Amino acid sequence: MEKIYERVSFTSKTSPTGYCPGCGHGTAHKLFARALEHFNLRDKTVLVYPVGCGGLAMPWINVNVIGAAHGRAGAIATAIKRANPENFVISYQGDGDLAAIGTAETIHAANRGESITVIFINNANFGMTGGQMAPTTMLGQTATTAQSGRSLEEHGAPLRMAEMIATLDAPKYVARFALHDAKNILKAQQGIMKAVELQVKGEGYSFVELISMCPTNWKKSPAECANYIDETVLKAFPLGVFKDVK
Amino acid sequence: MEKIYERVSFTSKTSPTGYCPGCGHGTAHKLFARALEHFNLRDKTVLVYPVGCGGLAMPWINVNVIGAAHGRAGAIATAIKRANPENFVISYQGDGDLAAIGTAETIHAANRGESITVIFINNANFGMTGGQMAPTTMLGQTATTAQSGRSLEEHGAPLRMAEMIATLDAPKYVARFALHDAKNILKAQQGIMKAVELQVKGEGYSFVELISMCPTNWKKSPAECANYIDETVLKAFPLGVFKDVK
Amino acid sequence: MAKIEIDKEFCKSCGLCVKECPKQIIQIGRTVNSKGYNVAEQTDESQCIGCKLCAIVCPDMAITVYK
Amino acid sequence: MAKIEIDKEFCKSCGLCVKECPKQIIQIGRTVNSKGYNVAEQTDESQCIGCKLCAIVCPDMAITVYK
Amino acid sequence: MEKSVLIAGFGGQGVMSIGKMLGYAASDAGKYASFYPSYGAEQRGGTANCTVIISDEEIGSPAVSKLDMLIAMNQPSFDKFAKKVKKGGSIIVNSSLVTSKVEDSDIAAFYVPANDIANDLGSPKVANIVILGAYIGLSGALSEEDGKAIIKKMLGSKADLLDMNYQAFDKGLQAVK
Amino acid sequence: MEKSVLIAGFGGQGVMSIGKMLGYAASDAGKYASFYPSYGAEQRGGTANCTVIISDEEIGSPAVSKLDMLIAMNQPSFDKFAKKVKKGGSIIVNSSLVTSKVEDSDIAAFYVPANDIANDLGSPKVANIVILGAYIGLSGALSEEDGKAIIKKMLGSKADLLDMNYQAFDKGLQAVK
Amino acid sequence: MSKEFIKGNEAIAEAAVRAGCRFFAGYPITPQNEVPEYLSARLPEVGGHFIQGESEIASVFMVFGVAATGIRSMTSSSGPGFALKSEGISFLAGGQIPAVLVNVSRGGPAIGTIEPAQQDYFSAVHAPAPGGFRCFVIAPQNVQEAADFVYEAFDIADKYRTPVYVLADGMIGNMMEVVELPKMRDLAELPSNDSWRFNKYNDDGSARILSTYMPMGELMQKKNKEMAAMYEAWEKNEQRWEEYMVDDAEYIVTAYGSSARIAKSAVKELRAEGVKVGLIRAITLFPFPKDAFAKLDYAKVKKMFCAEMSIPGQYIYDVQNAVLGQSQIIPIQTSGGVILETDMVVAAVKENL
Amino acid sequence: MSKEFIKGNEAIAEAAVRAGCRFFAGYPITPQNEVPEYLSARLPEVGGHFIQGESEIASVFMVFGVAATGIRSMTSSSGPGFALKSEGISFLAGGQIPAVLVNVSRGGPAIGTIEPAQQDYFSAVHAPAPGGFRCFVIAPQNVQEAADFVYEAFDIADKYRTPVYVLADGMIGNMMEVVELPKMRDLAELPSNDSWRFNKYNDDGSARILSTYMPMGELMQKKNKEMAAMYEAWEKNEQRWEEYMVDDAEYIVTAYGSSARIAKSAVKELRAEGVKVGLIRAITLFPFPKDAFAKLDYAKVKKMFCAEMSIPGQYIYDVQNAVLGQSQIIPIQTSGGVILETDMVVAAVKENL
Ligand SMILES: Cc1ncc(C[n+]2csc(CCOP(=O)(O)OP(=O)(O)O)c2C)c(N)n1
Ligand SMILES: Cc1ncc(C[n+]2csc(CCOP(=O)(O)OP(=O)(O)O)c2C)c(N)n1
Ligand code: SF4
Ligand code: SF4
Ligand code: SF4
Ligand code: SF4
Ligand code: SF4
Ligand code: SF4
Ligand SMILES: [Mg+2]
Ligand SMILES: [Mg+2]
Repeated sequence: MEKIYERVSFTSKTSPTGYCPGCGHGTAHKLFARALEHFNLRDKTVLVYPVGCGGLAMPWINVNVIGAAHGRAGAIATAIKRANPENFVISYQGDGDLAAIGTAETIHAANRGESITVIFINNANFGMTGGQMAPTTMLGQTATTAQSGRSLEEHGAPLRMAEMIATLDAPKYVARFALHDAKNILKAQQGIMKAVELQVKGEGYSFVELISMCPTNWKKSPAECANYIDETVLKAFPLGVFKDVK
Repeated sequence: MEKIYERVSFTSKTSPTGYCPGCGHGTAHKLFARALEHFNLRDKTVLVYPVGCGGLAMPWINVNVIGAAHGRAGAIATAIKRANPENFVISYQGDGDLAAIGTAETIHAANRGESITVIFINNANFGMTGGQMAPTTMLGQTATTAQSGRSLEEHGAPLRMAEMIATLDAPKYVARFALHDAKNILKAQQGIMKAVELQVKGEGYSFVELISMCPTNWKKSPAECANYIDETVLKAFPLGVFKDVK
Repeated sequence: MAKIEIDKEFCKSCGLCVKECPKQIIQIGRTVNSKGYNVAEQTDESQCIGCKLCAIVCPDMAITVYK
Repeated sequence: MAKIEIDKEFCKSCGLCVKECPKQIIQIGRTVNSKGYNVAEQTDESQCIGCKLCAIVCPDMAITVYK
Repeated sequence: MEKSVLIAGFGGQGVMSIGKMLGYAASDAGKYASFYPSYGAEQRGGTANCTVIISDEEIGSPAVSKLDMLIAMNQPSFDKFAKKVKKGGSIIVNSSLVTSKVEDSDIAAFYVPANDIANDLGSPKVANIVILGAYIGLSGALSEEDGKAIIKKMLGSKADLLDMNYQAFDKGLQAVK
Repeated sequence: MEKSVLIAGFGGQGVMSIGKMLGYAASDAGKYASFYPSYGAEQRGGTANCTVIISDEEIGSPAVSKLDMLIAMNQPSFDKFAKKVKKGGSIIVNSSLVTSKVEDSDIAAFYVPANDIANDLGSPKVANIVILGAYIGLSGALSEEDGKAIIKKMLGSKADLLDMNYQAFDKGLQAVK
Repeated sequence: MSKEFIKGNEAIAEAAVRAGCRFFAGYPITPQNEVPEYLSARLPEVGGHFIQGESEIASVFMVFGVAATGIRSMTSSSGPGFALKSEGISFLAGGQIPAVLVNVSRGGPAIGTIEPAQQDYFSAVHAPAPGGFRCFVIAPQNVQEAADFVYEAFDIADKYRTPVYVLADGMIGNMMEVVELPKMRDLAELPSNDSWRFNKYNDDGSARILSTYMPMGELMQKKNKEMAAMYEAWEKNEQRWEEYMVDDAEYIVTAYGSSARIAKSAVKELRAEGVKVGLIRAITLFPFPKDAFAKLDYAKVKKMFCAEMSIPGQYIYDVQNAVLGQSQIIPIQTSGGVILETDMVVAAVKENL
Repeated sequence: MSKEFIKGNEAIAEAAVRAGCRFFAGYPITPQNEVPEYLSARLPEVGGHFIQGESEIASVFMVFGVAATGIRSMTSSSGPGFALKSEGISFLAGGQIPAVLVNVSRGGPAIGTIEPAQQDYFSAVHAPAPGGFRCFVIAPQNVQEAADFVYEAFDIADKYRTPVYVLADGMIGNMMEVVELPKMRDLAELPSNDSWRFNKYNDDGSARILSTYMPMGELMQKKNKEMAAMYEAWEKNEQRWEEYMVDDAEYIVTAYGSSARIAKSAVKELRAEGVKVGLIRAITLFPFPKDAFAKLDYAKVKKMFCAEMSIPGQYIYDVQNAVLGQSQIIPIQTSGGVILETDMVVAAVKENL
């Protein structure tokens, strides 16, 4: 018998990620690490990781990383890539980070068409700080700062970053995938491959949003989370490729 | 003979605005002041004015005003209206303010659907600080920080805020007008009337972008500016109503 | 029968009214106001049709129109 | 002929592989790893078709698949 | 009288709720009390601990260098904190999960198989109530009545569970007698 | 020797360029020089002024309380700054636009109709060069040659305008002789 | 008044409500999350408003806007969040707007650690932002004081029309203690703000301008002088400190906030052993209680000790400036989430007897 | 070397390029606009990069990212912009990343005035952000020094792996003076950064982690101690000041930056009248040149004067802490864009003879 699925060669051999059981961050990490492996980019890679749960992977992934301040990964990635075009630059960000405090940095990196790959983990809440409402929280979903659930009147609708970024001229690839089951994970892997290849070829900015689960703060088992995504989250955040400039 | 056009009743009787000759800010002020007069709102009005040339009007307009920090008018207007729903709240902002440093505040006030009226003066540069490039500067247009002209590769394309905001669910009215000739000014006046009425009726968020001229920093006469808008600016920023929820 | 009045202290000599007037009866004159601007003036009141375009375009509300 | 190997120290007992396996041959077992998690285990290797779905869904790359 | 106890275990073991119950009970009994929690950065899978001080006077530091008592709910907690107990202090060891023994002869050791007792009672969740009982039996900072009163208060509407919890509490008390 | 001059006028009168030319000239002549501009918040329509100091030694404050000289290009500037000139100092008044007279007998006054002279020369733009000439004629901080050299340098490729500018400069010089 | 066993962050939040706070905007950051969480549910119950801003910047400017309309308002955060609030704090000071800022501080610089520390001292006390203004700064040492000082902060803010900065730390925020919460204020009894809130038109119909922009140097300097005069008034009238066993003390320990309660335990322990040691606890940090140090009899004081959870030391600098070289001052410092321990203080004093 | 008559902001920008700066990000704000404007054209000429960030925050984090890759980088701004840069400065310090920050300061608080002032002293020197770290702070008094100090700042930054803060003001930024610009550095001669830049993989193939997050208190405290030790080394080795006619002086004026050149004029004037007065000018503000004050013979000094363009005073506080009560210190202050004048200093001294 032959190994047909094994761990990414350069991630930790001794311990799993620091995430909670079933957390989508682990899945997302696996996917972009796989893409780096595929394109043989590991030794050129610079990963800009966020404040937020996504930062827990930093010793696990074994690529050169720089820890951004909350929300500022877009600016940091921009500048590193400009000044060091030989580096492969990924910015990895949560929804609190990318869609709340970092909105300006996100939009302007996209609008300038920086040659970076943005991986956006949308888990519909501020995971690390304990489940506060994010701009991406579902209507009706409860959060520690929206204890009777997000309401359209008070909080507005979940913010669709991918759609907004797709209105800009410069971005080359803007898409949304989900990470709650194998079928979707496979599609997400394809999307990430595409986004990575784009930077490899020097063609510009790509943005991959990944609908992800946070079992701990959603207060659901991973399996229940997967159902919640199917039944509720994907209604607010339709999957798809919003921009794909050849 | 009867007076068929006269000054707005509550603006300065003794001196004109502090703006340069031909500056679009004066025109924009006139239009929203007229709308306040029309709906008899002057005594309820709270004007959140920006850092930027737009701040020069503050003693001239004779409504209650609060000076925002650069970019923060969206947050300030949001909160004042929430806590003082009886006030009529306008946020008046330039393009450096609203579309650069204040991007996050702009988008989130819109996404929450705050019941405020946003007047956005897009004059394609940072006027007050001396003509630096703004996110809205034209491709090829020179600026003190883009001395050989804005380029698509280096700076990205002019940022279309109205279009981006129109992708959100909550905003009720999103439109772009221009201020460079009487015909367009009349249309802009209608749009502003509509936006003001919306808040009067308590129906939610409106966003009116006004393509404006900055003769001083564009280094053109007002008449040349008007031509530049017709020939160049309106190609990058098409006029129109992008959202109008009944 | 129509006419306009230009408030000299409000005019900044921007010339937008000159450009806009369909009858071409406004010009930048020789009178200088206290801020150093040459003030706009109507050349031929009799031709004025009271269309208000000059007033509408004036950024400083320097113009009042009568009809 | 196929089989999977689950790295006990990497498994966090999330149960996603259990949900995903088309043959329903994975369960959360009684073995507890050093972090206190009950580790997932394959119940019937003979039925495994090597579809990799379990490995694909595992957030922690605890599963290796052979075929 | 000022008594400090550090309670430590895995995230899901109810360590924080024991600590808070002690605090509420002390407060209801008219005493000073402080509860000082410490969490890791990871939301799950880490360990959790809290320090509770009950006193008749205003409390100084809520995080003391030397403990009167340790409650070690799992092995890593025992390993990490046993050395922080002062001479003459005591350790309540959840012997269902902790295999080590207290070796320092100046420290009193009480082995309470809390999970086993709870399982025997038919409710694995009350292991922490067993421990609450053991603490009250030992520390002298609170009375049996204080303990029962707070259990009742915490359960609130779920009065049907009261009996089971009282039983767990009593088993804990007895285990250290 | 340290000589201070404040040059003030409307935004479009070339006030800043006179100031800078003095600085460049002094620098070329191997002296210390400082040019300190002051603008209003409004981009246009306000007034502008700058202070230039030329010295043989390192310069202390670039914005002095008492001026050796004032160049008043318009009436508001005269009104605002005349009182800042020290006893024994002087004022160059652009008498084309300033109607007031210097009343303090301890201050020397030089009335130079700079705009009229420039208009006569056929180029309203050289009014500031007339003033430059007047300054050099009076202050003693720079020589005639320094002045002409800097005019030449500034004009650069536009050498066809050199003559006109020299004429303006000379008229300025003469006007204060 | 009944007592409650309550978490510091929640006590802070409830005390604010009782003080008449009706607006809060904030952004999540550990270790202060229960402040916004609690208020998100509580404020609507009393007719107030809670907004989770899109950032700390948005949040502090929301407070700026609402506080300027005369409604008692608060924001809270921790170290990195206060970096982002700094421009907004400058606007509150420059606009002379009363508001309450609560820093439940953690270790730094940068992200640092979420565990408690006292490393934001200089930032709070000397420079919450560029521009040379100050906040009134007050530092609770336990949950009771956290509630009391937040409650009082709203009155101080109104009295001086200034931002009041409550410098707590993650220890106070996250621990629970037995607390007597202050009484609910009747909004009708609060001081009137009609004379200054900017969204009221003047009686003659003219408008109000709230601007921090002063194009003319003279105007700006006038305002700076007024602010400086206010700070002098604070120094004269508002210095606050606690003395414990200072009268006959040959050794003085000084500390503020959480460190002070720990230092007090140490003083008790040392006194029990017969060491003549006393404690000066700074309660207001700005105005700094320099009178407490000025009135010491330095002929009697053999040595001083300054305990704080900051390395490099910060509080010690202001103590030095108050002691003016009249006594040696020995630092006792931890930082970055390492909690000061009673033993450390005891040991330091004993080593220096 | 030839001399040029050049504007302060441009001299700063050109000096940075000559020092090997190859990255700049900034956002417009008066009175420093010529720095980014100049560099937007100049940096591409030498193979460097200029980015106008979408805000000061984005700009400072752009510098954070690029400086962390070992490229000499700079940002500049003025008061309100430095408020927004504060979190980023904290990241530079926490990440031990060399970078140069230039504050062409103006009057505050809040928007304040665009005219020159020295009101950002505490912010620069004591607390550029929360978290208890410091920057190396150096203050030029004229355009020549602005160029020289910016040039040198890059070396200091590299030597200590720290942000270096050049505290200028709008007077220096906007005036033109005759300057000899420093020579163009050869990038190949700059110190190697291969040992620390985070985007280089280690020789054994392992990755580098640049993180300011220290979940464990002990780690954070260790780092804080290392930083504190560095600051002590600065205090020992890097204090810099200028003395002018101090030797026989009975009266001492002290000042820094623009105020110092004005004060020096005053000292000259007073000396001409026979007053025995001298000047101590602080050049480094952190480390503060306290040795300059420690070595004074206070038996001889009758009175001291502290001149600054800040009300309330800030620099004076550090002077007090250096003088430790050994002399009276009389403040001479303007603020908010009102320029200190030679006459004011002269008059103040004369009143106090
Ligand atoms: C300036 C600043 N503000 C706030 C925080 C606190 N903080 C840490 S993580 C986080 C949010 C994390 O949410 P998200 O980005 O969605 O990531 P997740 O944990 O959900 O993956 C916040 C607000 C911080 N570290 N810095
Ligand atoms: C935090 C901060 N950053 C920068 C500035 C400087 N500043 C003043 S106005 C302005 C830009 C104005 O541009 P815009 O918003 O387009 O308004 P305009 O003058 O063009 O109408 C800037 C950057 C400031 N005052 N505060
Ligand atoms: S809290 Fe949520 S996002 Fe964070 S590690 Fe746990 S499951 Fe993942
Ligand atoms: S600089 Fe431009 S925007 Fe500003 S007042 Fe002048 S014309 Fe208007
Ligand atoms: S009203 Fe019409 S016709 Fe009359 S002057 Fe104005 S633009 Fe011309
Ligand atoms: S449009 Fe108004 S300001 Fe412009 S020239 Fe005409 S009257 Fe004067
Ligand atoms: S490879 Fe497929 S069949 Fe085999 S265990 Fe995994 S999911 Fe089940
Ligand atoms: S998916 Fe992975 S972590 Fe989850 S239970 Fe299965 S093997 Fe364990
Ligand atoms: Mg999230
Ligand atoms: Mg603009």
